[in-house]
Amino acid sequence: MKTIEDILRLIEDWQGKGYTVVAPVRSEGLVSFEVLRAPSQIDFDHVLTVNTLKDVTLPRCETLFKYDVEKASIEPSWEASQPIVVFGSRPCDAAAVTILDSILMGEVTDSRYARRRENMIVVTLACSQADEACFCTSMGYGPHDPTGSDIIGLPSKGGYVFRVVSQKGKDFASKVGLELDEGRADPEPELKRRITTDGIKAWLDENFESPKWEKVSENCVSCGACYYLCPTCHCFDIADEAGASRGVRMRIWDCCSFAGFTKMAAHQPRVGKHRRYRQRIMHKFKYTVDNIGKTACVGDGRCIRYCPYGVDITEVLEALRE
Amino acid sequence: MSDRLRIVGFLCNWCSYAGADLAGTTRLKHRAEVRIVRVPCSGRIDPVFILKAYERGADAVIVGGCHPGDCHYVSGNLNARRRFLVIRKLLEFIGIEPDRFEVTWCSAAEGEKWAKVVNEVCDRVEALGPFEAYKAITPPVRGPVKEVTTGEE
Amino acid sequence: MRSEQEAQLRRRVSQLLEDGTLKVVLGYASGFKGTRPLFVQDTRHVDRLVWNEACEANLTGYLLREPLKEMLDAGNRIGLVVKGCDMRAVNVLIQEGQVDRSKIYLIGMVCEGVRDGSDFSLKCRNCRVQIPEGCDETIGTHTELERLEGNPLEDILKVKAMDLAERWAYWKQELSRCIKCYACRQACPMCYCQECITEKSRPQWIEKAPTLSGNIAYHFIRAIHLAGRCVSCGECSRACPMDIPVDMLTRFVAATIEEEFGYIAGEDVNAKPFLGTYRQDDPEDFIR
Amino acid sequence: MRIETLVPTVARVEEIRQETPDIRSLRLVFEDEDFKSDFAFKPGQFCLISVLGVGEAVFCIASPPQWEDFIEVSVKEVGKVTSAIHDLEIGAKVGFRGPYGNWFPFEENFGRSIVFVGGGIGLAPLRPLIWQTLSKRDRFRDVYLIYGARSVADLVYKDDLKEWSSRDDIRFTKTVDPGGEDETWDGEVGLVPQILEKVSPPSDSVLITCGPPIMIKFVLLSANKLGFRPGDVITTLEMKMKCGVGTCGRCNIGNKYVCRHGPVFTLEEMEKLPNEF
Repeated sequence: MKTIEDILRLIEDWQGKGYTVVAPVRSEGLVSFEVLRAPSQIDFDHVLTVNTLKDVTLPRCETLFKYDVEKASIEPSWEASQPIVVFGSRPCDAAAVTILDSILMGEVTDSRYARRRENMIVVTLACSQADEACFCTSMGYGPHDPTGSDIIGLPSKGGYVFRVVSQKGKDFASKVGLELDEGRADPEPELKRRITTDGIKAWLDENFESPKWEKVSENCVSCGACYYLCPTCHCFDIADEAGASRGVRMRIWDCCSFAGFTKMAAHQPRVGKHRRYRQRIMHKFKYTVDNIGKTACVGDGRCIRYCPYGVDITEVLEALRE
Repeated sequence: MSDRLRIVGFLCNWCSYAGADLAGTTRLKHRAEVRIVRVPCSGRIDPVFILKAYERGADAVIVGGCHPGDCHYVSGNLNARRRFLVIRKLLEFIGIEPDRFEVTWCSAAEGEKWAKVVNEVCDRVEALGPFEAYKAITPPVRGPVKEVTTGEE
Repeated sequence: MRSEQEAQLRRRVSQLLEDGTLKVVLGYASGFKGTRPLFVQDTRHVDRLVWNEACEANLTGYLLREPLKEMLDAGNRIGLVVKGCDMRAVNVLIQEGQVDRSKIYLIGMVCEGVRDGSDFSLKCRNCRVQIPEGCDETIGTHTELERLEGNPLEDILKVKAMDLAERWAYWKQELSRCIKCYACRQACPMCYCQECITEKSRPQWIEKAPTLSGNIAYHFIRAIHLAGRCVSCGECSRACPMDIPVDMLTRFVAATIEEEFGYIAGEDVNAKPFLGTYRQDDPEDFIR
Repeated sequence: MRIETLVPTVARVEEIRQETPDIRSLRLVFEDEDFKSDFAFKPGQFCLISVLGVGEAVFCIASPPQWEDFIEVSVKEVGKVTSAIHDLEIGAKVGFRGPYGNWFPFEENFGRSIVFVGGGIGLAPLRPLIWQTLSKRDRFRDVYLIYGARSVADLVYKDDLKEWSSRDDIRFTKTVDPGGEDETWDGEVGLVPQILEKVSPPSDSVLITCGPPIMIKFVLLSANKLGFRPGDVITTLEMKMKCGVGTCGRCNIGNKYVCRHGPVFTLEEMEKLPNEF
């Protein structure tokens, strides 16, 4: 078993070996993944960060290239690829990485995502607590689930026992001399929120048109909070941020709840917020299943926690299937 | 003249632009840091113009309109007056020196006033120095206007 | 008093739906964060309506969004549960010609204060509208009301007390978190433009990307667009997932306008919109 | 050097043709020699053209693969990017990404009759396939083309139309909407679906159509009426696209991404898609 002090020493050691460490940091009420300046910044007590590992793999905005109109030059922009250790992600966020991998490194490879992903090592700290929004077990994961982690630390008697999950984790452990632990993990916390997903896909297969879509989306105000904080949502926009003669083209998160998302100069195929909300549910629980064989939801519960108007995805799924 | 400063002036077509023009035609000497954009009325000046000017490297913005009562559109300047006050206060609230946003009423006959305002504003902004705070948050590649960046990188 | 109000609210909503006065009533139900909006169309669901300290949200914005907008456009009459402070938002929408007063039925709740977590909301401090005015009916007794002490501008005064450089650093820090999810805009009852300036692309005035300069431009312009319209309900900050006090910008502008012009948005439904008018003696000592 | 999927290569505008009052065709030549020599596409595929500083928009490649030195795109002025493209002059540089998407079946249809039905700028995606078909004319039975526009002035590719009219290996029927004809007009007057029914090509042909959404809708109904098999009726769909490779998430119709699984769909496939396009 490793105590918190042991862990902080380990992280300091990794930083000393040239790894950039990204970990949950608390600032006032908000815990978010940040590039760690000092190991002592790490917060061990929170349930879940507000942001997700998308901030590492698919950031909210990034420069694709710089251009110069007069020279007609296009200069791809890429930061030096350095190994990043994500320390302290929760199992749900780690699981979400595998879903994005299937989408962005599957049939088509998003080279920017892929390069970041190759350089990212996920060291998860499994959960010793869950809040009322957590529903990972309903989506087939769990508070100690190793899916997507390279190394996982399971809570044990106030500290953590570390286990290797992937080959990448094994290589990293041997490179930095991380000793693995034998001890037993504490029991997994119980989740209060639990739904069964049986029949949801089958219902969605049959009910593109249903009056229920209007009912379940009633409270939605079409903001992007649930999307932007979702660990598996990955839609993006591409826009030029232009100067007089030079500028940058950026990739920026975008969201199916915005009316402009599908609006073309002469045509808008998706009118109405219930249709946009339908896209969100369909995309997560049907289209992604059809295309990659996985549901694009890990039950992290951020959409429930941060929706300003109480749209509750588990309730929606149950209401749809009812 | 300071070659470090650039100040954007949004001047209404009917009074202040004509006033600035008069300053030129009567060969009044004044500082040359102000680049003028002519607008139909001070009421046309949208707050985004001001932010865009800062984003593109302006160290300060001056807006000019007709004196109260002289507006070509009767009350464009009076409506704008409320907005300008709010903009100045809000700039100050977010930590921007209010002197980086100046407002002047200047008639077509007031070439001398325009010259005086320009000189005063330039002095004040010079004392504040370039608007480094804003330049620091705009990515350099998008940079300010063309001529400034040429040969810089 | 609250449980009695709640019981009476349920009774009244049930009657109003049953006798066909109203097509739907928008009120509060229990939810993950205390309460959430509830659309009641069926009298069997009135028992889901709640009235308690967690009814912090201002639901007025829903009047101009789907599905209520369509219902109003189709000529239906809609019920809305409001607090005294929410009435200011309703008034601005009427003042701006967005809502036809005769098409909405306002059920005013006498309010002992709402809470944001464990503390009373900032907007409740020194509240002067605990008894709502201008509603179609009011639920609650007018006695035994305790005015909540304190200054609703407390947070703003703290920022004002900083020097310029500190303020700039403060706002840079806060706004750098913005992810441009537009929850603040979508939550705001006054942000009803068909096309927001952030969506206009010819020219692109405000950067699409959530870069620091883009975020500052967005929130600055939002505050200006709400000048004389912001009713300080705090929905924008309540909605913000990133915990940014965006309402401080709009409330600062509101406070400035009250101080300099004596104008309070939504106080007088017959007043002319602040930026749509002027007085000859408006302050201009800042003009050269 | 192309190292990123979302980063375009530079192309030079070699020629500009004003097709109609609001449609221009641009002939583009790639600057990068390696890109140029590796470049290959099939009719039906699309590309993204960037005006630097303005943005990117989707266009079908409107020239056939056998025109090797350049490609052409036709641009109708409807929005921000298309207006900026209309402002370009010869010699201007644009960004190019592509080719993307699937393509029209070609070899699969050897031995069959082909019916092309186009409306307005919808002739653009058909044009490379028509030329390709004519280049291997002996492999096909009859080739029909029914093309119409709102008015005579709105007909695109006037040189191509002239050539197709004069050839006897393609049965070309041109039409304009009622009221769109002028005194010199020698074609039909009527809506494209009506003319299709009038021409009434054999229903065992392959029908390939593109045009404004409303026209496509009625052409599909007419094709049905004429007895075409849904699997033999092919069209190309348009949705808002940003990435072109199926990751940005906005062009899906149901679980199909128009940029990756399309843009070419058969009527049979479309009937399985939810009605959201």
